[in-house]
Amino acid sequence: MESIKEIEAIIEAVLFTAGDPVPLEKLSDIIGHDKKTTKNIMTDLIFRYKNASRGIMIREINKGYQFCTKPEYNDYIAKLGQVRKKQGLTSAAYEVLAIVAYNQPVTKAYIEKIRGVNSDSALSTLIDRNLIKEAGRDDGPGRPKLYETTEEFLRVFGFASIQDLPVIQLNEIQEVMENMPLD
Amino acid sequence: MESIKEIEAIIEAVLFTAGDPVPLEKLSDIIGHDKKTTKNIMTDLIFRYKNASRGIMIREINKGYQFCTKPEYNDYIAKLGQVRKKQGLTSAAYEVLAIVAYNQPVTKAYIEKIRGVNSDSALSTLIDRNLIKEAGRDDGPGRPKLYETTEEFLRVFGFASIQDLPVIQLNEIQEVMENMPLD
Amino acid sequence: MSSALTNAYTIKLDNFEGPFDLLFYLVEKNKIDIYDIPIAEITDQYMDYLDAMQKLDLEIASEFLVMAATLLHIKSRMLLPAKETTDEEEEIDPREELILRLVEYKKYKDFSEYLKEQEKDWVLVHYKLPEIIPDLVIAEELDVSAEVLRSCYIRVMSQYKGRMNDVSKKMKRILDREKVSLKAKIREILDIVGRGIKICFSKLYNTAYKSRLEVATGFLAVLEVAKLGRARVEQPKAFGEIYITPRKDR
Repeated sequence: MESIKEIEAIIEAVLFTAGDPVPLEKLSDIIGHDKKTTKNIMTDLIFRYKNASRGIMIREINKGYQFCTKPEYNDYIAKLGQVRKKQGLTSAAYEVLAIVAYNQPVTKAYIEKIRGVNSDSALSTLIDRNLIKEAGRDDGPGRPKLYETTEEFLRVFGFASIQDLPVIQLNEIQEVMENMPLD
Repeated sequence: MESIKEIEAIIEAVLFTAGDPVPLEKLSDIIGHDKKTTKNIMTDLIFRYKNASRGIMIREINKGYQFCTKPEYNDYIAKLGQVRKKQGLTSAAYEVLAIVAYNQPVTKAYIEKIRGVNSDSALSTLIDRNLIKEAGRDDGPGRPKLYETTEEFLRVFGFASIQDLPVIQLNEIQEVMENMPLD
Repeated sequence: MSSALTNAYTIKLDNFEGPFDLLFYLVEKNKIDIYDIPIAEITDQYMDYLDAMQKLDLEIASEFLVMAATLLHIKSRMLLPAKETTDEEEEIDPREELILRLVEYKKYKDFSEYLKEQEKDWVLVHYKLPEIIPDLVIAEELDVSAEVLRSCYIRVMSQYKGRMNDVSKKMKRILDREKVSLKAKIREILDIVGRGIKICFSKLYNTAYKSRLEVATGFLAVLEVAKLGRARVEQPKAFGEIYITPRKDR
């Protein structure tokens, strides 16, 4: 008969490999002790893993046992993930941002009317980057979502408020237009 | 700064989650110590896991670290009923694997020169089993494909790295082989 | 003959991996020093094996036949008396290349046995599947400026206005084309009178089915055609019907 230390090592090996919860019944079968004894061993083990300076602990789930990491180490574990850098803004995203900034709150339909192209992906990029956000719904037919710029937008561009946006004279738009070939 | 016990708990949590070998570099990044210190911590940990009455141990694979169960608990783990039995390799596949392991990266022509027999099917079995993989192309005429062993090879055969392979004397042979035309 | 066959059957009719595998088996079976192979004996045994295979109708891979030829060649060279050699040219043992290749092969064969042993130990060790770890996304600080935003807005609005303008220009062009042209009306009337048809103005241009502009232009065209002397225009009653008669003499 194995010593208690040996049994605990077996349990560690078994729970480690299983990944999923191992039912009490199965575990007692594997270590060759009755369910009551196994439960006592597990209760003791759960307590000891919890209090020892260990990275993993045992969770009791649905009359089974499973290893999991202790929540306090989540930040370290997160570093295992692939590090992905968010790209800068595409010119499409810049355009949508400019339209939202100067016309907020504004619907997607308005943005697309100005740009003449579908702007879904640019919009979601901007929301993802926390530069614009939803701002309720328009009263018009279909009650479309409205978008406005965020605090992050002000921070990134260095504006104190939306009133800080650089002024655009109507004739500026005209001028550019006159210099543009029309067909 | 974390205590050594705390660091060890972090390492346990990280290695547990990763499943695959965690490169030394990544680990030292996560715990915030230089590579040398991390290596020392790991060497110590490997020793202590091995000698403590624990079900799992740490393996060094390809300059990374990975948890695995201790071999003596195989019978208990088998009772979980989730370990798939892998089909053994043919003698031909073992031979090809031996030749690749010692000469990597290596072409099929070289392997066949040593074995004196076509090795296509053994090669493809080994690739299927993820024990060898393509490793670019040789500069020679026809730019033939090169093969090398994988991390899985190290894992399955218990090597820490390719440098860990037992030394076999090939010097005298090498010369002869080099002077032989590879037709 | 019978001894050859007997010998052949003492060889396990196994699947040898290749000619080296078979040769190697013969060397081991005969407890021969690999560096001093009795080539005649080994060649005979090798041939016996191929013979046995043939009798059993087993397919013999070409590699085995190539090795057979090599062995026979070496055997014949061994039988020849050694040529007189110059001082520089040392006598080369005809077996050398074969032996070295066999030794080389043996080393990998040994290592593959070692791999099998290692595998037996390490198959007892188990791993845990990796957990799914979400990507750590680091947002780069955006390189933006108010000025870029401003010029971007000017550009996108200008393009929009340009597009709108473009649309209204097209509309104008379509309307222009729709406009009733006096020349076209004159041509229309000349065409009718040219065919010598007398016609009432009201049949040609009537506000019931033509626009006012068209009727007015049509009237001007009729006057123009009369001025040209191609038709006579009569209106017997004030506000009455206008008759257009072709003038053939012209």
